[in-house]
Amino acid sequence: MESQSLQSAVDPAIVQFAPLDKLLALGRANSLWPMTFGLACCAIEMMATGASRFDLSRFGAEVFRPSPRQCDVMIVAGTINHKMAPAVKTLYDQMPEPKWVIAMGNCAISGGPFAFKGQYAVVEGADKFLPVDVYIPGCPPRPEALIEGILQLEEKLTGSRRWPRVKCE
Amino acid sequence: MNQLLTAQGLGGVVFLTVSTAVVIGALIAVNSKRLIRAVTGLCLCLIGVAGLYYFLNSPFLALMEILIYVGAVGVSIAFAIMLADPHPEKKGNRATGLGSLFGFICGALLTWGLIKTGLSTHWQGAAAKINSGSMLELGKSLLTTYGMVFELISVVLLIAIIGSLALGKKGRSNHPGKISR
Amino acid sequence: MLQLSTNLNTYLIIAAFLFGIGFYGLINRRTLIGMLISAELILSGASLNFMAFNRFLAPNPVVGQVFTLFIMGIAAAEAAIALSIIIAVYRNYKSIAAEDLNDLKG
Amino acid sequence: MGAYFKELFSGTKSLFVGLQITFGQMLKPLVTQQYPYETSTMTPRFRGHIELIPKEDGTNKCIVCGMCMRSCPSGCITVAGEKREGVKGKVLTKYRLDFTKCSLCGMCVESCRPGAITFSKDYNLASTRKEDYIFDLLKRLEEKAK
Amino acid sequence: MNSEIIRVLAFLVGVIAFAALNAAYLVWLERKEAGHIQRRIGPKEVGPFGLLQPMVDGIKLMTKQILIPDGVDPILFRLAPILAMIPAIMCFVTIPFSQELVARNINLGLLMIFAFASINVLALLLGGWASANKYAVISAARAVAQNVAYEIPMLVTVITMVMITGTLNLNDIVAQQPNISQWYIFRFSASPLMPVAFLIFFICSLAETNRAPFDLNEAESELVAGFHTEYSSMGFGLFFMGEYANIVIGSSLAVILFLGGWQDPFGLFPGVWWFLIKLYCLIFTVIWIRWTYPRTQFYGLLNLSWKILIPISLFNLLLTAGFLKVF
Amino acid sequence: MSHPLPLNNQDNQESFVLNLGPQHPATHGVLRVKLTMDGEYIMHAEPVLGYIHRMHEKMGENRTWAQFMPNTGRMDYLSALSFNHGYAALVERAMGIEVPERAEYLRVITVELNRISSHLVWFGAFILDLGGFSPLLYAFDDREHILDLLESVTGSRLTYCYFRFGGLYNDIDENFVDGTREFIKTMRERLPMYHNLVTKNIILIKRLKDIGPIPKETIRKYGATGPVARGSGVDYDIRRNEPYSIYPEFDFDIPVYTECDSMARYMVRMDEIEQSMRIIEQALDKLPEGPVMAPKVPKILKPPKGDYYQAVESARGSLGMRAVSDGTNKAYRLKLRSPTFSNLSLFSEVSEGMLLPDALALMGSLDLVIPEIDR
Amino acid sequence: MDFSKLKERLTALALIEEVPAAPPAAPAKGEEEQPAAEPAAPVSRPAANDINYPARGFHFEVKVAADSVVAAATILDEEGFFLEAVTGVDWIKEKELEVVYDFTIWQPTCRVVVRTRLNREAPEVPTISEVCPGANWHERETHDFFGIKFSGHPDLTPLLLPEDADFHPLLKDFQV
Repeated sequence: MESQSLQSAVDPAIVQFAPLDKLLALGRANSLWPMTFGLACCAIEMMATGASRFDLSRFGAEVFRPSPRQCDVMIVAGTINHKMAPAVKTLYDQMPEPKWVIAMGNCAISGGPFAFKGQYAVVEGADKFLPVDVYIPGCPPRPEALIEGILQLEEKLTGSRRWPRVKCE
Repeated sequence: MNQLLTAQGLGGVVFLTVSTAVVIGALIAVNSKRLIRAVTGLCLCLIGVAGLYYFLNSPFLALMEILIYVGAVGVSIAFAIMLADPHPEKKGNRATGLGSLFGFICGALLTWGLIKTGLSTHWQGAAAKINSGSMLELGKSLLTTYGMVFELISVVLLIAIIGSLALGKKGRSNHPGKISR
Repeated sequence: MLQLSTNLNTYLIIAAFLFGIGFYGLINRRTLIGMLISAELILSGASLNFMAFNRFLAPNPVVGQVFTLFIMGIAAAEAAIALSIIIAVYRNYKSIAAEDLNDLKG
Repeated sequence: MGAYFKELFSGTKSLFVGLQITFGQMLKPLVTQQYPYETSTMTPRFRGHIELIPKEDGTNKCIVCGMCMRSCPSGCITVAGEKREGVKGKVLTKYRLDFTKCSLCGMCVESCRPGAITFSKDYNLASTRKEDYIFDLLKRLEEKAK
Repeated sequence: MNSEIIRVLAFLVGVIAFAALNAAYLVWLERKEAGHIQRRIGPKEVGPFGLLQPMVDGIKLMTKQILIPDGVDPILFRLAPILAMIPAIMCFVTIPFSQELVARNINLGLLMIFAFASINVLALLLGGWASANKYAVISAARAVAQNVAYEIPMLVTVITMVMITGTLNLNDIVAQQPNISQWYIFRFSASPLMPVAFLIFFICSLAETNRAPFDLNEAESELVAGFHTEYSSMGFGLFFMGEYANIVIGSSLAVILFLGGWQDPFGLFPGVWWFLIKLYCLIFTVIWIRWTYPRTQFYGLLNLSWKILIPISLFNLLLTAGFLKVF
Repeated sequence: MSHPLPLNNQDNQESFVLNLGPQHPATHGVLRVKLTMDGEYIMHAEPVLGYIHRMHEKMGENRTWAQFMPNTGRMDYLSALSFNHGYAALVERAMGIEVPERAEYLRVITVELNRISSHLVWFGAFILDLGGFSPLLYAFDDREHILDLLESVTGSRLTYCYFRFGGLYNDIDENFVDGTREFIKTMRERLPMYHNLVTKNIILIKRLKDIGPIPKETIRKYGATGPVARGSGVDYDIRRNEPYSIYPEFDFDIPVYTECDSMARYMVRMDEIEQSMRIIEQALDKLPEGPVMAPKVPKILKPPKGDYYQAVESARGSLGMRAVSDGTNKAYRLKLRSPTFSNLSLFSEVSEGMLLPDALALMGSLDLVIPEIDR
Repeated sequence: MDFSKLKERLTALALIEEVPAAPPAAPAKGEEEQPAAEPAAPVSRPAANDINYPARGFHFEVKVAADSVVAAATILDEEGFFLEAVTGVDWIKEKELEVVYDFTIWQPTCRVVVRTRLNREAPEVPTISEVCPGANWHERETHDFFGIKFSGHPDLTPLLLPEDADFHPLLKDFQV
């Protein structure tokens, strides 16, 4: 895909109107379309999350769009290396505002097991060049964790949580 | 203003819109730098012409105009542009300076002449119409009086299709493609 | 204003404009496709005249329609042929600008 | 010509068979497990991040030998201990786990001779803060004991 | 205010609302149906049965930033989605949902639908070309080839139908098939190949609306998102709505031509309900097909049209002509 | 490209470059393919790798022999256990460790389960490439059962680190045996469904038959292995040609198709699912009692100087590992010969002159896992 | 199938190396007491050995000079072998880089390893990608990691490393 530079800020709404903002937030939170974008192992778990057993679609987030122009959330699922990082950045820039980033898996959070001293290839964390909103640790995280991540993002957008919190044993 | 809100008034507004579309579309078609915009202008113009046909009591032709001109000719021209003009910015598509002026003068003179002739002539309307000019009548005369022409047009179309196929086929023959289907 | 749509002259003027603009385009355009587009405009102007006379003057209001239909058929055929020629020209000359086709001058 | 029709018919048939199968699947019960409402229990061997095993009195079994630290391929464990009066061996003062670097291989658990650490069952971690995953296991243990 | 104008405006608003709502809820239906075919739930959390999901998506899409990427043709880029939507709405004008419920019952209804539907491909072409994206351009080229190839068998089949019905007025066509045995799909006295004609029409309408398995111009695995790769926000939304509106139109035509339109076979409830039931059954099938088959290959697609559908539809045309002459 | 396009490019042919990836739905990750296209025909395809290069070979030199084990599960995350197996067997060979029989049986069972799950993901993703969506979810559904089984023994769903030098991390339980038998039963019922829904579908047949033929000689020249080779009539499977572990104990067929096209490769993998189930059944029947860990495995491994090679059959082909030891607790050099690396290298030659969708079908039929290529 | 002919042909290409005359016949534990025999004068013989397969994982290895690599590859290719991998080893102490070619054959099992040693300062070896097209990528990768130049290779741009990479990470003296 050809890269285009674009302005990335949305103009602030002229009129601030609380109920409308709330509706907007609700709309955005419940319609998070992720990008079809997998890097490594975590991508398979991302697919599994969309698959029948875990069914991400219940939250309206199953519309994996292949084009960044139509996505709301970028799930960075896997290791980003120095060769890939510019492409990831470009993809992020190509997404229209408002947009969010979920760092899925340890590699996307901090380089994970590949971040040893003297390494030459891996970017140590997506937050080095992207504003990450939600971190999901694990290697790879279970699909539940990704769903939880989406719910966390929704919580972040709307300010309240509609779903029960799951306590692990 | 009140006049405008009657059915006739609305019709008048639509007519004006349609005529404007024709003229503006035509101007875009000849003046735009990019050919693809020219085609869009052509399509706009032709949709407008279809609207005029509708006002001329011939909805059938109006729809045919859209179907054939916009749906077929417009699309195929646009398609040809895609195939043949991948770098629209490279070269100016229009003549400049003197040539342009010459064209403008020619076109303006022609238009002026035609309008002058059209308006100054005293057109003699027919006393009575033989038929209503409906689609039924149209179909009948197409297959009776003008049957021969109809057939000829079909043959012309057929030849055109075969000819363009033959022309288009050339150059694809020695393609590196391994698959023959 | 409301009578515009029932007045022959309106149509004649529009048709004249179409014809004139088309003619201007034909001279002005440098590419084959541009010329084709202009030619289509000219044809449209002509058919519009046919239709207008058909509606207001002709005793048999079918004739003009038939003629316009034929024009459409011819125009479609013309467009098809012209386009395939343009494509063929493009294949050979890598250009669709009319002045680049010098070989034809012999 | 015969092959043409044969393919036409067998092809059309295969299309209808396909439709039949997907329709049949539509009627079958759903397999979805609705996560925030329904959860599955993790298998006993499930590997979450590591955690200290509490003894009955709420303390840990760690002897601060540092084996886990050394065996960890990613170096995500930091252990520190100190000698205390009246206690044999060292006492754990700090057990820091940088979970964001962990690859859940289990080398630490395997190498731990006193069996002081185990895998937790935290399978749905997600947070808006990266720092949440630098665990102080000792603190977690204390909180758990409360 | 003139009552005529009110009527026109009411229908205009009604048609637009219907087109928009339909598109929204067809998306919902699609997601739900896909979910159940794949043994999962589909949208569920927003509203009962996820019924508010389309609304939420709409709100989100409308408030997304509209990106006009560098290098695109800004005018055509904006024009294309509108061009995709308007003809679709125009087509709705003449579809008879019941005997009375038709915005404008014109005599040339069938022709009108085809005339306006033919503009749709121009929208894809312009959208793809204006995007200045190679995927979009390839996609647009495919859309044209596909639409041209399938217009032929479709029109031939429709001509066959017009020969039988003798009218282009959709309401009249419906009126000719009062009960099931007279539905044109079962009208063997007109031509023994009627069910095949229906099938051809249905396949062609799938192909014309770029639905799976003929969704070559938005083939994800090949062309990313096809001609709307560069479209964000409502530009994409309009393309989406246009696509679903076209599905409704195609299915409506199939219902009107072959399945008796608003005629109700049992006399239970008003015609409009029958029309909608038939329509949504057909749409259900369209969606069902999408989630069942892989995508055809481009040449396979053209071969299907040129080698199978066109010969059969032409044969059907001849056969019908013969039947009409003989009986 | 420094060398000229290897084709008879006419001067008057208009070509353009299409960049497929690194983010593209068809590349299964972050492969990038530079396509020189003429219309929809591919004139030249040049895969560009390295977008997920993760320094595994470097890490092999930096970490102790045991610490490298988790890395093996992350190269080919779809059949991680094959990589586990290859690496464990390599070090065992270097150290001369005997593995208890029960452990070998369990290795085979889990590896074959993993192979099935890998093929299922491939099946789904391949059909997804071809535009069919539902089969992917059916396949994932079946795969979830395998993952449940494997999670119950290994503790993780995807990136296993289950094998140890000299045996296994831990033993299985009865639930695993019953669960596996149950799974095989259901899978036997599901396979015909897949065949009816997908394999016999005329659209799929049209898309795969005679598409992307890879001649036997090309297979050899490029060193392609695994189902890709077996789809071209090469009867080559490490499990039988160069037996390791206890594969000679089992009676199974190596599916070989001679059509060389994408359909053949598809069929090979579908048949392999069946054969893997046969192996698992036999292994479950014969499963001996005993320890799962060899006694007396030294805590710190220091293989004697020299270099060692171990090949195993992963789900994608012959996986080779070459270790050079200098007698310390870390490898001096660890070379990982990944099967898809070689399999993909023939893409450029084979895809020449193909249509874009056909080339993508060919690419899908190669079963790519990019991190395994890039390592 | 018998590989003796192949081995013969490869042996003819092999470097001549000096080895201790009689390799001490597996010094068993009990025998160590015996007075060690006079170390026999080293003899020169081709560096091509049969390898103990179960212990090492391959059957035959041959060390050749850098310019005989193509010949060796041609021989193996003619015999129906295919290339599994090309890789390097950095012997920094000896100031040498080793290039290792792994060949194998479908039927019956026989793994042949061809090795060549290069000067670490200017490592250069002719490419075998003409003989085995599959070597193209393997050689590019080896070039990435070790900086070994494969002369005659059509395209030695980095494969796995970024396109503008000028470092060779698997060299032992590599530093970020």
